Amino acid sequence: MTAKPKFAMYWAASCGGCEIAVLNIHEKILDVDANFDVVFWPVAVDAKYKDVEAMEDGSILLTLFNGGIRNDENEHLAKLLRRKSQILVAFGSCACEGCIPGLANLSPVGDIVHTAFNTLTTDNPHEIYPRASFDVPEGELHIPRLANVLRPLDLVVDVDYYMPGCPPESHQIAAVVDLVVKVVKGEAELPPKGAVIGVGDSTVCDECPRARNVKSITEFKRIQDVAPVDPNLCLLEQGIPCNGPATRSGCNSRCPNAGTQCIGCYGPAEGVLDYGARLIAAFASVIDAKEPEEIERILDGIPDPVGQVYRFNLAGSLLKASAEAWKAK
Amino acid sequence: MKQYAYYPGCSLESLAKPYQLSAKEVSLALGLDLKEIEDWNCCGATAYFPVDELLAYTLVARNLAIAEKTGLTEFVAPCSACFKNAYYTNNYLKKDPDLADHINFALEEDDLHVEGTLKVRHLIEVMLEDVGLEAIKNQVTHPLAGLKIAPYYGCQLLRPRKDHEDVENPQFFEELLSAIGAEPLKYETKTRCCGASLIITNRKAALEMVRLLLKEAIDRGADVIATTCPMCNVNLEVYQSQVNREFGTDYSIPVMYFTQLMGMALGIAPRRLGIAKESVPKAREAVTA
Amino acid sequence: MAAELSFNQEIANMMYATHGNPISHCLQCGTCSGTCPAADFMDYTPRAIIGMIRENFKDEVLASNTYWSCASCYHCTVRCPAGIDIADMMYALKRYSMWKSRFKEGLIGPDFSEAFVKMIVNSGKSFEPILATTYLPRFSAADMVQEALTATGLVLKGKIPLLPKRIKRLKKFQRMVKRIIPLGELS
Amino acid sequence: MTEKIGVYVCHCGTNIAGTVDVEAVSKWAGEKLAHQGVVVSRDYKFMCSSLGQELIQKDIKEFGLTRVVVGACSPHLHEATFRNACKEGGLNPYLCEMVSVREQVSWVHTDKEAATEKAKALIAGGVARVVHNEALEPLRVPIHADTLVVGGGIAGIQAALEIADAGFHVYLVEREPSIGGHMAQFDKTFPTLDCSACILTPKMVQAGSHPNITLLTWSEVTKVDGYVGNFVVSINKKARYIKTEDCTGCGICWEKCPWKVTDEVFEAGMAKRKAVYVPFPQAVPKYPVIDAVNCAYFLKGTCKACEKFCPTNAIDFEQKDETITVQVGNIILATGYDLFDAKRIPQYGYGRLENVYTNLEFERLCNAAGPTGGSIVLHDGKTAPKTVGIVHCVGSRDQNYNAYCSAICCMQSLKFAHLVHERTGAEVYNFYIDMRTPGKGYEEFYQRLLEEGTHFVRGKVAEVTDFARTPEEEGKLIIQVEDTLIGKQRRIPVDMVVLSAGLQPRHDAKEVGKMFGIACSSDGWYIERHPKLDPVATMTEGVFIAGCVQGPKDIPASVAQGAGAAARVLGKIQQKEIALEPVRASINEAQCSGCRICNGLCPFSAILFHEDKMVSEINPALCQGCGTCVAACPAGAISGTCFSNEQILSQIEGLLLLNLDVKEAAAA
Amino acid sequence: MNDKTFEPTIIGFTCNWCSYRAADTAGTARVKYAPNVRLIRLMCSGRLDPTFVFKAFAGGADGVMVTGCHPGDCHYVEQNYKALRRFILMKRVLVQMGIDPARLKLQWASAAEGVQLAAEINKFVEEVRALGPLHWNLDYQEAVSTPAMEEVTA
Ligand SMILES: Cc1cc2nc3c(=O)[nH]c(=O)nc-3n(C[C@H](O)[C@H](O)[C@H](O)COP(=O)(O)OP(=O)(O)OC[C@H]3O[C@@H](n4cnc5c(N)ncnc54)[C@H](O)[C@@H]3O)c2cc1C
Ligand SMILES: Cc1cc2nc3c(=O)[nH]c(=O)nc-3n(C[C@H](O)[C@H](O)[C@H](O)COP(=O)(O)OP(=O)(O)OC[C@H]3O[C@@H](n4cnc5c(N)ncnc54)[C@H](O)[C@@H]3O)c2cc1C
Ligand code: SF4
Ligand code: SF4
Ligand code: SF4
Ligand code: SF4
Ligand code: SF4
Ligand code: SF4
Ligand code: SF4
Ligand code: SF4
Repeated sequence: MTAKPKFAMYWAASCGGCEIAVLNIHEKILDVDANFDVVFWPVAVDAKYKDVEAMEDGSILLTLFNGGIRNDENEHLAKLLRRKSQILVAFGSCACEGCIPGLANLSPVGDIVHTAFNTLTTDNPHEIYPRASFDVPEGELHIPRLANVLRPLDLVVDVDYYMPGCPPESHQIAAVVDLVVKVVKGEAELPPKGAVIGVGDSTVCDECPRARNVKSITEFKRIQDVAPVDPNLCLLEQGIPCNGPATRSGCNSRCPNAGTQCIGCYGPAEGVLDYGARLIAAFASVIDAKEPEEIERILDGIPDPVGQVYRFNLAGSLLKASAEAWKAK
Repeated sequence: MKQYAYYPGCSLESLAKPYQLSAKEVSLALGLDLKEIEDWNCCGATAYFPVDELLAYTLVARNLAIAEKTGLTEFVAPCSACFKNAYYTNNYLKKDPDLADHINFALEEDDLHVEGTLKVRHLIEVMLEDVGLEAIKNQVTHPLAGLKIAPYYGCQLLRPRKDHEDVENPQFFEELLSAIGAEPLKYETKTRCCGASLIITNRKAALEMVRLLLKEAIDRGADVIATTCPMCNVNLEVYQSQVNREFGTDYSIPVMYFTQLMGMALGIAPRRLGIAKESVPKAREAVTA
Repeated sequence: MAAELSFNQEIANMMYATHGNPISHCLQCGTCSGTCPAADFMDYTPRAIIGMIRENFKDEVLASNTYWSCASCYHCTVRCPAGIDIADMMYALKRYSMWKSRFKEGLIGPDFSEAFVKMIVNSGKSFEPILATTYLPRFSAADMVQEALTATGLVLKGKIPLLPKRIKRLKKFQRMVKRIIPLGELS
Repeated sequence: MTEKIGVYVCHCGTNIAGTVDVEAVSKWAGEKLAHQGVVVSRDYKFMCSSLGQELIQKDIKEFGLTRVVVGACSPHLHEATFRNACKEGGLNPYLCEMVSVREQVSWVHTDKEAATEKAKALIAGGVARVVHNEALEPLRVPIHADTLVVGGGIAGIQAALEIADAGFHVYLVEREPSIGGHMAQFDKTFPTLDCSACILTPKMVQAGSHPNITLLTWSEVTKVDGYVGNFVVSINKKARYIKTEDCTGCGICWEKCPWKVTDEVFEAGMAKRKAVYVPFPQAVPKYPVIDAVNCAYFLKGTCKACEKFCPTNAIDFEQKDETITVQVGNIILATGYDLFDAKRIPQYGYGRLENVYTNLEFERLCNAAGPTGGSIVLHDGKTAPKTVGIVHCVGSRDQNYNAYCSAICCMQSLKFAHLVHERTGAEVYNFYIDMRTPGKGYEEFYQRLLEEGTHFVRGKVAEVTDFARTPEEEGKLIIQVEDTLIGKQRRIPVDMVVLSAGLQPRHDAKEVGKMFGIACSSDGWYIERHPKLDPVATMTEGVFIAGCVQGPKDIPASVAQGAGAAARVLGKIQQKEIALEPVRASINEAQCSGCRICNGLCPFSAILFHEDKMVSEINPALCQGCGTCVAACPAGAISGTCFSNEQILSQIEGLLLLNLDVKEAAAA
Repeated sequence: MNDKTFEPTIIGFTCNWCSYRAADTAGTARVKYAPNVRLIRLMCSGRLDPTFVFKAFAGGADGVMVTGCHPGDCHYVEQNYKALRRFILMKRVLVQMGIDPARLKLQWASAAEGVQLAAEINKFVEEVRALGPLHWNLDYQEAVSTPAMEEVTA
């Protein structure tokens, strides 16, 4: 029992939902405890960075890394945990492809800071901003330096597996935990490196129970502008831009089941290079119009195309970030 | 009672008072509540467009804006020219945000703003579609049996075409006349122009146009010509004597608004329909005969 | 230097709401002129006018009575196989001729239109007796007598009010008009 | 590197070498692209020569090449050549990739340095791409020798006869009781004024009795499965209620039948026929049909007069519709046209004013076998008209109706003018917009009409009315028009008006086309493969069109197209099988989510959806390989051979010189 | 590249039936045009996957040109309309990403229009030249550098 394999989890630029999702796997969490020695998991156990630094390289069997790389602290930890871990999993949409924090890649970092510290709701009359370093009696404090853009984990370090979702579904986490436990016990083999785990092999429509027909769209509408929404018919056919067709299955089509469109948190399907490009092609293909003016009119129904097709993937897309974001110095 | 933003137009206050009277009486009887909009202005008929297009639309738009403010959703005009102007102004406004911006800039001076959200309709449309032929038929107490009527549609009630409807040989006026018990006649020239304001600006042309309309109605044995527009009514009625003088004819045929005829059939007193004041005295006899 | 606009383009520019109306598509089929109830009273038929506009016969077009003889009945418009709104184009010609003050001598239309607009700017509503003073003097003596008789008859029957009506918010109304055309030019 | 790639850069004499430093390019490729698998890179004077081709073959053997890139002219010129060379050398032909350094580089650029750099980039693109090429086999499809012809008008008859005469079997399917189509309704045909029946009947009879033609009248195709070479077609033979084996066509039944109905099809509503009828005396086949919708027996349960009188007991009220299935290799659609409905133009008075006729009605009026025995008379059945107005372009060249020119109306109107003149001596007015007489002998016909004294008024008729303005107009129909040559509005009183209604697509053309996998243009006519160079083929392999289905045309052109389509079919039959390029898309069933995005995108209906499995599938024989669905599939479930994502994405990298040291590449 | 004028790199996508043949036609007729465009042959403009366009930009292209048959002339009936629709949506995305949409051009060209295609290529090269280098991939590498907070808030 002494040689329980070591487990770590870390939280970079993300919302924290992934951590909660792991805690939310109910009794399976006991398996984690039973089978692993949790050495580092800031949200759950008290361990310091220096403890990790002190570990031998490759001594952690499994690290679930959630969050994108937005600042030098994130980057440092990513590299550190890579060194110390045998299996590094990009866990959750942020680590896999940037997720919502990645949407900040549309704005220059300066704007982001300004917005955070000086908005209508943040009263900052003296324009006080955090400083990179600050002297306190205990010494000099440094706050992490923000990068111009956010990067998914695999643009910074080598990643062994990807597990998308915002957050990943509990049943999928449980399944992966099961698998690793089996592997540890020698009852199963690991999937090939680079694989996406805890997902289905098709897209959300595959699991979606809604009826569907040949598609022909004459209007895109926001869901709140559709009344009534047909509960049994494909949302896309009702003009609601549903990302289900392009989004990796595995969530049991949670959103369409709940009556709302898929927004794409499970990322692209197997082998797809650019998620947004797939949706652009798919949506545009089924528009029922031939005249440019008419096409433009229909597309006006998607007022924020990047937000629509790259909500979870901007940082991991081919273009990665807007020109303004990284050209800003 | 369904309410409508009612725009009578200038002529209904003067030359076409009988139309005003009868329109109100009949609407009331049929359960239509025509709410006259406050402080409306002249829509310009056909005379603004030759001067300034934008001004013409703005003048019409002011009335639409006032109507929009009432919260009612439908704008009803009894005059075909007013109807056409309002219909198209409303349409263009909706389609062309740039035009709407220009107009709204001017309307600011009168604290008004127009969106183009109204449904613009002609009074006869409202009667046919919202009341319906069946309901009208049911209310008829004095069917105009045996009265031969030439249904004169005129121009701007139909044209330019609004959608895909038949603008060459429409039937709705005939159906309405049949519903009140009258006999609508075949009237080939029913959609031909009455000359409109040419009666002033090109008298010869207009009198010839009026003559042809009168001739066909009389040739086909009409007792009365029915109209849907004050301009048509005036040209056909008031200028009969001038036609006679110009062409040596002796035409004398009553010309009545469809609302007057409907009113008669609904048993409303002729006086309340403005019939006593008809220029052609035979009107009343023809109807009551 | 920008090339000078053709007459065709100038007229297209005068058609704001219909975005210029494709008069270049005209087949010269004559449906419009065959339809027109006023064609017999026109110097050139509507079709001929379109042909002349396209070929830049500006002086001849402006000097004709054709467009001022159009009753705006839109019958040609709904029949044109090329989708041309001829009636709207006639309006554009009227506007152009008013703008440039170039129209055939002796026409009543231009004065009538101007008077009408002035009247509305002054009162917000139209009033026949005021209007009549602008056109009656142009009538032949016999026509004038006829018209006067007709008018008196109407007044006696109470159809023509003796005093002009005015809208209530006239001042605001006039300021509104002013935002589009300077009032000085009209009243 | 698993692949061994050979690169060959052609000089094309000086065509390429004059502008591109061919040696340098070849040397560069051998060095800089070695890490991508290039094992040999050569330049040669004329790669397409036999020596050049042998060079490749030798290298395939010597170096064990698994891929070949040829930098030369356009693939449209020599792709087949080099694929073939590879095949001869033992390499699958689809593992060869061509790069156009002549049409796209040397011939269009002048700066030698820039041209050489571009050539390198293109070669790099080709190499990056060829790595992902797959070994493929062309799709070979056998051609069934039978042919289906749909529509027995003149075009369909001609096509059927050509094929049958060549010794192959044809199924000729006609919806009406007899073949003949519109031509059978005419009296005379322009411009030669041959009697229509005289020239058509022999062909109809021939088609009806040809040993190689199975004539299926009163029948319609209901379903088409399969693809070129092997279509499986279901045909519904509507119940005729006549035992055709027993019927002799004696005509007693329709003589005795008491039940009369207006014949809206053949007689264009101008005459009545019986409930049991043949549409016209020369009908092929000769036996009648019972029109159950109008038959007294079917309506009321009594009558059976026909049955009583039939000498051969050929009447069978128990007959049912029957579906037969046939297998054919090719299909010709020749379903013709419908006439424009003149009622849609109310101002022309058709249907409202007596003595306003359509052109088809007028054909019947002229026809010796028609309702008036060929005399041109007014509605009253006796009075000959003194003046006749013929209105061209009714519903044609008009954006409110059909924007196109119907092609035959001018000539047909001239024909009518002549017939009126010849038979009644009446004054004839033709109202036209433009006189279009572009066929052989057509202009001469027009000249003849001019000599006959026909009035030609240039102007599109505004309206036809019976409201008389003047005493001269009383009792007449008045045609109001601008005489545009004079510039005056005219009102011309006539006794009879003939409206030359235009041709328009069959009302059901769209649905019928869909069944056969072909599409209609915005006008509604079937789209040909190429408007000039392939007017009888369609985008669907094995489906051809002929006659007015393709667009308005006259009889000579319909016949020519019928024969042309037949020739195309015969060519296919003779080849016995066809090889289709293996450029095809396919769906990975496991990855397909059944979202149905792709379902409506294929113009050839190659994509089907399995409701049971909720996945889509592509029929490789129908797919033409355009790749649209590949690009559209949001799940990335569709891949395309020859133009796969990997191929194109790698080519992009190659063209941008990405997987090289960029500076080094530029310096080389 | 420093002292010479900027030479943009442009990736072009052509359909097999019309525009690729137009390029052939231009070649056969020896029509000269700028050497900046490198063409990729697709069967149809309907094959155009937005991935290709983004890949090209991300990979260093300064402009992307998509060509296909004229509307109504598509060899595959109407697939070029699908290209048109994708093109319009792609442009909207490019705008949001800060890439001048003028860097993406859609050009219809029939097989006969070699001269026109050459002229359009020249025009496009000049337009992209005027826009300057895009250098998406290179700039991204620099962009991940972590500036100090002071730089950010300055
Ligand atoms: C009034 C008039 C006069 C004309 N005069 C002349 C002239 O003098 N000279 C001249 O050269 N041209 C003339 N034409 C043109 C001529 O009619 C056409 O060129 C010719 O008839 C075209 O032949 P088609 O076989 O293509 O079509 P059609 O004659 O229309 O034949 C099509 C056949 O297909 C059948 N069919 C339709 N749909 C189906 C289906 N789904 N399944 C099975 N069968 C179907 C129809 O019943 C019909 O038998 C005239 C046209 C008109 C309107
Ligand atoms: C200026 C012009 C522009 C045109 N534009 C168009 C257009 O845009 N679209 C369109 O559809 N049509 C157009 N056409 C019509 C088009 O040219 C013809 O329809 C088409 O070329 C006819 O082809 P053909 O094969 O019948 O004849 P041709 O093209 O004349 O070919 C006949 C061939 O036979 C050869 N030949 C002649 N006599 C003999 C002999 N005794 N022995 C051996 N060989 C012989 C000739 O050298 C020639 O190569 C145009 C015509 C002209 C004049
Ligand atoms: S598009 Fe959305 S709603 Fe439609 S089937 Fe797919 S997941 Fe369900
Ligand atoms: S009707 Fe139309 S196409 Fe014909 S002449 Fe008049 S404007 Fe031209
Ligand atoms: S709108 Fe004018 S031009 Fe046209 S038909 Fe009427 S009067 Fe004639
Ligand atoms: S069914 Fe009988 S009666 Fe009729 S044609 Fe045939 S054989 Fe003659
Ligand atoms: S049953 Fe009577 S009505 Fe029917 S076809 Fe026979 S004879 Fe005619
Ligand atoms: S688009 Fe792709 S996932 Fe959707 S049905 Fe077609 S093949 Fe399947
Ligand atoms: S590649 Fe083109 S032809 Fe083939 S199935 Fe897809 S859309 Fe149809
Ligand atoms: S038809 Fe389609 S394939 Fe052709 S060339 Fe055009 S866009 Fe391409």
